[in-house]
Amino acid sequence: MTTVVNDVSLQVATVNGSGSQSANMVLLRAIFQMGVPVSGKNLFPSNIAGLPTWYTIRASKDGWVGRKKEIDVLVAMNAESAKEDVASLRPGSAVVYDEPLALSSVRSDVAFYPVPFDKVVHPISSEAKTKKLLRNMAYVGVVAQLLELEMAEVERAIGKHFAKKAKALELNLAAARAGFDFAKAQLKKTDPFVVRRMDATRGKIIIDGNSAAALGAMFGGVTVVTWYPITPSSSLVESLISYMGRYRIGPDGKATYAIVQAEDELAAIGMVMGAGWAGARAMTATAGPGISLMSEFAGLGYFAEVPAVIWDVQRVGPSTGLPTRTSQGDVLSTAFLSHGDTRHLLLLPATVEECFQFGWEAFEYAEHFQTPVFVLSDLDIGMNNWMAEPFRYPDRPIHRGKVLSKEDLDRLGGFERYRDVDGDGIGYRTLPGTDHPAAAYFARGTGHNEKAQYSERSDDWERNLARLERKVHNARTALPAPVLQGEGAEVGIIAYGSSHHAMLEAREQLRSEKKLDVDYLRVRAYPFHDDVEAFVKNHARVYVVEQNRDGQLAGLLKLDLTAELVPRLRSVAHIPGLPLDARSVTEEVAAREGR
Amino acid sequence: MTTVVNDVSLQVATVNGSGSQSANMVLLRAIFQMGVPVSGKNLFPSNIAGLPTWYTIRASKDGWVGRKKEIDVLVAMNAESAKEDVASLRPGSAVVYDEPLALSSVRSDVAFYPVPFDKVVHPISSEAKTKKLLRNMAYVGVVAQLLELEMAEVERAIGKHFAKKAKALELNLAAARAGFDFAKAQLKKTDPFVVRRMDATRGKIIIDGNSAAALGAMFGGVTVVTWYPITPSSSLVESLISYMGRYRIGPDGKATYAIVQAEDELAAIGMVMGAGWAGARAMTATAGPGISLMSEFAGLGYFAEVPAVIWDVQRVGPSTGLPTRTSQGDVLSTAFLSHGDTRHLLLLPATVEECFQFGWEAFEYAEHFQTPVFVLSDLDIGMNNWMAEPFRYPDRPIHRGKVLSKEDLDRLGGFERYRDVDGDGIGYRTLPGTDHPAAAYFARGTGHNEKAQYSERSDDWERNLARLERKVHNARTALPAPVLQGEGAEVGIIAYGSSHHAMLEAREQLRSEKKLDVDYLRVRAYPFHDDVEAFVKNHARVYVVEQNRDGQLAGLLKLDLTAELVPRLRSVAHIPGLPLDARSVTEEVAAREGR
Amino acid sequence: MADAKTNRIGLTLADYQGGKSTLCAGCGHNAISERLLNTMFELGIQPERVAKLSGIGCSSKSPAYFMSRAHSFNTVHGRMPSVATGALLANRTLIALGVSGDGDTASIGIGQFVHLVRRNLPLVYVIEDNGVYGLTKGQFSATADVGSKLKTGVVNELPPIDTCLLAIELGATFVGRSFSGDKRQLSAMLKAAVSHRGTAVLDVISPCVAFNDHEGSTKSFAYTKDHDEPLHELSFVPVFEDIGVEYNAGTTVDVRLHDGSHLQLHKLEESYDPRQKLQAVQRILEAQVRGEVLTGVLYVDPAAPTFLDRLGMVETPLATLPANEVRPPRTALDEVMRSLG
Amino acid sequence: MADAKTNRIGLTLADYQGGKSTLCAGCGHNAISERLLNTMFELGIQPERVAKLSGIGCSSKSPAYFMSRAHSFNTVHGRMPSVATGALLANRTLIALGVSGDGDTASIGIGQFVHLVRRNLPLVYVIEDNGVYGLTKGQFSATADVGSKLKTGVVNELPPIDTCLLAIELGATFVGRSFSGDKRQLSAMLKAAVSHRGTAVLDVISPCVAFNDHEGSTKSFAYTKDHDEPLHELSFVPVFEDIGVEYNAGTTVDVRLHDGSHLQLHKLEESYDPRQKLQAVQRILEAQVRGEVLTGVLYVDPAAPTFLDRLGMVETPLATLPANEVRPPRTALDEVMRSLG
Ligand SMILES: Cc1ncc(C[n+]2csc(CCOP(=O)(O)OP(=O)(O)O)c2C)c(N)n1
Ligand SMILES: Cc1ncc(C[n+]2csc(CCOP(=O)(O)OP(=O)(O)O)c2C)c(N)n1
Ligand code: SF4
Ligand code: SF4
Ligand SMILES: [Mg+2]
Ligand SMILES: [Mg+2]
Repeated sequence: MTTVVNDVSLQVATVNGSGSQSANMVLLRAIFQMGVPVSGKNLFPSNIAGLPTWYTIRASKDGWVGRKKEIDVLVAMNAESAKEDVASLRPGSAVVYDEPLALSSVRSDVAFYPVPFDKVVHPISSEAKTKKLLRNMAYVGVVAQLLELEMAEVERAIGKHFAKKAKALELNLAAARAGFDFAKAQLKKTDPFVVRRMDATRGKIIIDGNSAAALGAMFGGVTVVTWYPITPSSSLVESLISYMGRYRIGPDGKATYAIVQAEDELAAIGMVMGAGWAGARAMTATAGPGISLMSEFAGLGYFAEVPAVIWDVQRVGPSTGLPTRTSQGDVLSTAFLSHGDTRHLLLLPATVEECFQFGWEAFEYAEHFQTPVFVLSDLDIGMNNWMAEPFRYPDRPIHRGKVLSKEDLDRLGGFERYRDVDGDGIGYRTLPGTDHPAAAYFARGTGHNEKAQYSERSDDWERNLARLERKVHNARTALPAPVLQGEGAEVGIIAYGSSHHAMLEAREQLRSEKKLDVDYLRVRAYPFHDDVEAFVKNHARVYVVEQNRDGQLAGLLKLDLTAELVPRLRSVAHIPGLPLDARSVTEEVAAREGR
Repeated sequence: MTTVVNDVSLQVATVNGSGSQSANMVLLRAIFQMGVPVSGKNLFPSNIAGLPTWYTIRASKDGWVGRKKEIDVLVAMNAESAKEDVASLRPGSAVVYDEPLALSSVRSDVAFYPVPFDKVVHPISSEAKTKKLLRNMAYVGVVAQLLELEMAEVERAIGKHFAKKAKALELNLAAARAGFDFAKAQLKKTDPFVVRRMDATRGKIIIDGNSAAALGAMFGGVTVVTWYPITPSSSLVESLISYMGRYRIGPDGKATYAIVQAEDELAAIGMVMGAGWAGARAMTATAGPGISLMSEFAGLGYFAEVPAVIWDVQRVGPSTGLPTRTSQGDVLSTAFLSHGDTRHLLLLPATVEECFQFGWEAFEYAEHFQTPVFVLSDLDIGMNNWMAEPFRYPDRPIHRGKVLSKEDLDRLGGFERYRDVDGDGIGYRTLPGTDHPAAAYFARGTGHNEKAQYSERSDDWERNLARLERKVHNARTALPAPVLQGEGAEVGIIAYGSSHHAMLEAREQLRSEKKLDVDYLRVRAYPFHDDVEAFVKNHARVYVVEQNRDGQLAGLLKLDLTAELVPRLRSVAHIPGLPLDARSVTEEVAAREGR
Repeated sequence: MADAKTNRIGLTLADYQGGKSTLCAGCGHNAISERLLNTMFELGIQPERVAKLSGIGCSSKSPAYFMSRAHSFNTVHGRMPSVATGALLANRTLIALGVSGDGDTASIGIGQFVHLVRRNLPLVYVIEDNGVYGLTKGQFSATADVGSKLKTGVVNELPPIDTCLLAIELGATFVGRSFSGDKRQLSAMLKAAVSHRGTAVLDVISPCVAFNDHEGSTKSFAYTKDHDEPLHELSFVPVFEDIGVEYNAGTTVDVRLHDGSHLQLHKLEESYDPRQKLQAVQRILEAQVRGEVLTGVLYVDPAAPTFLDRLGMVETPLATLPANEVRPPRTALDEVMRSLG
Repeated sequence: MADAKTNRIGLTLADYQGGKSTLCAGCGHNAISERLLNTMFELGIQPERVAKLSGIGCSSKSPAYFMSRAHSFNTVHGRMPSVATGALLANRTLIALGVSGDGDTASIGIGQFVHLVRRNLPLVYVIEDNGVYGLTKGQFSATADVGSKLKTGVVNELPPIDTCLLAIELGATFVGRSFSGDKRQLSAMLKAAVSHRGTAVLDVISPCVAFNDHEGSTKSFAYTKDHDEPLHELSFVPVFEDIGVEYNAGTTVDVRLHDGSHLQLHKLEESYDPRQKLQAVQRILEAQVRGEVLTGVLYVDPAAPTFLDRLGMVETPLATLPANEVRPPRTALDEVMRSLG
């Protein structure tokens, strides 16, 4: 048996509400601190307590952080799912399990490590509730011993996690050690998976995309945040609340922002509309059902030209769907959200770094183009734990777009709100409260002329709609350009958002296993940059990889590419609700390429 | 000057709330009764009284009923718009005007007929309010005399209109005669336009699309109707209320239906969802903003598979837009209404006959496919007056789709709601109240398995979504097939809905004036019938004519056609808010074809 | 099951069971499901005649955990009232049971709630009220009391929406408040509500053990028990047991419900008569000022016409009318066509 | 214009004019626009400080017909409250004026209305109440009275939503009802409302001459005049004229408003004190029973904290904070990054 170093996927199967989250974070951090690239994904049910939950930690010397379908080491703590979990393993995997589950008879081609967790933690506490929690840290110790994690790093990770709770710290340290000691004394390692110190995480951070987005918004100078709780977007606003409380309260104790929990999503987006109109950098965060409810206001924002930032942390639809599963299912409907000829700007972050970056840039685009900007993240990026480079402080000063001040108006004498003065389709606006008799204009969702006056004239209507089209079309060169990897291959792949991580790995698999070189373009915004068209032009066949049923980004490409290029597109779209894995992409592309 | 017979476009320019609607209907009917094909279009502002309004009557021996851009005879009653109205006429047109407006000096190349309307009606009534109303019928008399309408038919039309109001009848007859007499005595005809008896309207009816849709729904066995008033859909439900009150009350005075004015569109569609689930044939009618508000429930309907019929009488968007103008602007967003991978069935009526037909058929499709069906009419079809063949009584008995009764369940022992028993993607359902212990199932917007049980399993999710896709895709062969005119031309045109009327005329113009033969396919439903693909395959270039900015149906075609065919499509899309006219289509297509 | 106790229509309690609850152990909502199930069993209501309707939330999930033999529709967040309305339009013979949460009703759903009660739609509307959004992990809802504190320390500052007060004023005809921990009261109230014809709104305090059952919460088990101020003791005499019940008119108010059963309120507060709207409103406002959790049947009007009565519909469910009753004959179309010719 | 009368900030009435009304001649809404314009002129409020917000409807169009020098946002149907909330979050120094209709507020908009008043957001919310949807041609709205009849003969059967009652109970701090035809009362009420800090809800009966001003209507000019039951006569003493006004405490209630001005209510009903919430509620319920159109200032609480007060924001409008106050320094990001490393 050859040892497999730093290439392991560890899954903890438990029930939600059992407090295993701390234990999993400690494992993740310990590996990270050992310099080994790592990522953590939580697969949890849409309820509060008592149902099966799986947390998967992947350590990869190659730096792959996407989901890997195969589990190498299973920690089976949940009676309900244990049999099925064990059955789905490949031969050669390992199973740490709670001894009473008596799993070892299920199959003979995997390594079983029974651990009597209750007994292991018994000496540490006599309190039933505490004991239940400590079982979690005990499996950390067991896993640490089996995977050869450095116990010092485990202890440091525990120290970090319970920094402010001395008693808990002590108990948890003891539990981890007890697990470690038990494993050392009682278990004989028969699986090949180990983790060894590397130097690939130095200077990096671990964070989830929602927190990153929150930080981005804060450094983007957000001033008004509205929300209505909905999974998986709630934690975006909740971390914003906590960061803002820390960094956006003045010395006088006064906040430079307002965060309001609205009564529903119609109100949340309505408040953003009011705030954006009145000059705030305003945002909201939601998920599918909320996006649907925002339709009418989204059209108002487009048409009355109100800056707004809306985060859609995508979950699985249609309808309420699977609230705790991930997808890229809102792309097409959000691009055209609302009736009539409405069209929106979309940003498509793929990494926590981009959640941060688009977090502040979204406001720049929204205010520059005076229109709602939708940032389409997803549950995988938003709620899972990712390694990242420390975020880069915004490299541009805040730009509020074309806003006329009292002084500007003194100089100009007046202005026309919807007039295309600069030929870029973007008019000048004023903010309510501007102290000048010519400052006011009448914002409305009804037809209007350049002076913002009500008009039912065909010519006014057509001119205005053509300008709006131009304005949004122009945005394509300003929004984040796509990122190209590779050159000269016959086959191209387009992907975006969280599919990126599987794509990187799939590209390598295609190259090394299937001898297929593919160039890869990661799209980061809609409307599409001209480079997207160029990429398709340069490749005979272009696979569009995404996480939905209908091939939604492929659809947007069909709508916008030069028609002659459309036959080159091939949609690779699936929606299992689990984060995309490289293997699926590799096999499908290879098969369709005849490899 | 050669006389122009039965080819005239007459426009009455007045202010809304002035009561001219009766007069215009009388003119329309008189021409209709003379056997001359005619249509009437009302261009009215989004307010209640006092703003400019134009009613246009087109008489056409060739049977063209679309909008004609050029006005031949103007009746100028409104000081506010008169100058501009006169200025926009072609040389050789005629203007009947209220003498005090003193228009004759405006230009010299049109015929002016000043009429002192106040004086003309003065002898008939001394009451100011009545006099104001009678001025309208006076212009009917003047126009009748000038266009050589048969006064007997005018009087018959007045008789029909005021059948139940003896006093009004008498006054209006007098006013029309006074107008006629004045014109005969005082005006010298110098324009060429006349109307002469034909025999092209025998057996036909005149009706607006909303009334036709209401009739269709009634004969479709609708039982629950919910609505929230919104232009231009309100009159659909209002005429349904009146028809149902007449034909759907039993001998015991009890209604076989419920019509409920909801508090908003979320409630209107919610009630339809509840009613459809519980087994009613349920519908609602709305327009753009209402459709946007229905997004979330539309996704529920798709996913929980609830039959529903939603009429969208399209007006001009985005946002509140132009509530009293017409468009085909909701096609794309409605096809994908709601987040996630939602996809809907659309019906696209072009004529009042089809409003009737799709009015009842929509329920057949909704119940057969167990899904919401959107019928996309528009203001032009819905609110304007059209000549039509009498509607054909439904040629199929009512079919409620796959509904299991108590007896079925006795026989089967049980059922699984979302199981694809027949391979067509459509499961069997039961209605609440079915008296069998195995009848109940749990309808939900959350993930479920074939038994309708909650499930977060990837396999359940994917299987279910694939079945839904198949189900909707299968519908393409059942929905109304497209209608083909012509064969063998190199150039094809695709149009739908109200664009049809201009298309018919444009096709003739292209043929006779531009020597360009085009084949014409009228699409009537989405997803597209296979004939649509065949049509594109058979034509080198296919123009897609529609009334919106973004070429929305062309977009849907791009998404769904075999990619190789996409380059053949050319979008001809405009959104002036006025009904489409043939000339615009003819000139654009000819120009792009180099003619 | 052979010797299991059967009810008056011969069904056992098992016939009223639902799926296994996935709610937290100890959640108030589970206790309410239990009461609902028992109510239906004890009243001997055919499960197939019941329609369960809900929105989204832990509370709204609960219809899956009782009476699997009844149809159920778990709809979207805050819009159950409209779906319930539609269902009853389609089938007026259904016994409709709406289950909702405080977030589902008072936050996102307050608009539809207001219009539902205004219509006096005949259904039992149970608000499983815990003052927080359980399913999204414990944010305040619009029924949270001023001063109530989350575990995180956040204090609610906005005044609560009193759904009972609102319901009474806007047209509901049976309004009560109870507590998931008070089996007896809740049982009697549910039975009466099911026997009532009209909108019956029951605001049932139902503590969320995961997020709102700690010290500082005003919707915890402990707080509710401490502040519970019952207006009266309730007893319910179903129509099938009504063999001339005697009671003392001085100490008991007897309300004859639509189906002939009796709700008896044994007065604790002397003068309280739940048939007096003004008094009810006043008493609730007083309770608000005093910080009481006033429980009992706050208001009842057994005779008011319901929305369905007003529509003049046939008795048969619209859903199952035969084709010849919903498609007018050919002659009708001919007649219309003639009038348009 | 040289000799036109100027107000205390030197502006003439013309500076408060709007565009030409496109509403029907005689529409109550036009009269209200006129009152609003005069109020702002007479109070000497800088038009640029005002933000007008509305939904959709004839009423919601009216902000276009007064004060063109104030910014205005004509939003979507029934959702003005949320937009107003956002605008005030962005700029707490704005004087916000919401104009809505009865359909816009009580039908589609009741949810946002409820949550707005619950927050006590500082704005003047005028409901131009005609009992119908004017702009869609006269269907009943949710404030239509039972028994009110449309021209078509249709009779309303559902109980009206009393927006004043709702507002009082849910947290509004200035609530009045008036009549577009009562210049004096409306004027005083508007001035007081503008001087109040908190949600001021004014339900102004505003007959629709096109669709609801006939016999049988309960929102016609004639009906309203006949049934008008003023609680008191109002007078308003602006802060800039307050030089120690004298009044008889027995016959007058004097309310000192937030900005120091005084609202005086000269009692017609002896004991009525609009600072008593319970009394207000009771009196409104009585009026409902009696079929009175009870007008006057029904409730006022000049001291309650507003939503904006509760948020602990800086005084400067958030909208115009300089970049360095809204983007934390580089060191802050460094600190966060270190904590995540
Ligand atoms: C449109 C929409 N917005 C938000 C959510 C997320 N969500 C699910 S349940 C819930 C709150 C439920 O609170 P409540 O009704 O009080 O029920 P509880 O869980 O407390 O029983 C929310 C906000 C959703 N499902 N749909
Ligand atoms: C979402 C939506 N639904 C419906 C409409 C159509 N609509 C316009 S105004 C209006 C009613 C207005 O009534 P009200 O608020 O009482 O104002 P009024 O015209 O009576 O002053 C309606 C239903 C709309 N514009 N938007
Ligand atoms: S989270 Fe609260 S409301 Fe939800 S199931 Fe648990 S205890 Fe009940
Ligand atoms: S329709 Fe009624 S509400 Fe609208 S402007 Fe005319 S009178 Fe006023
Ligand atoms: Mg709750
Ligand atoms: Mg109104």
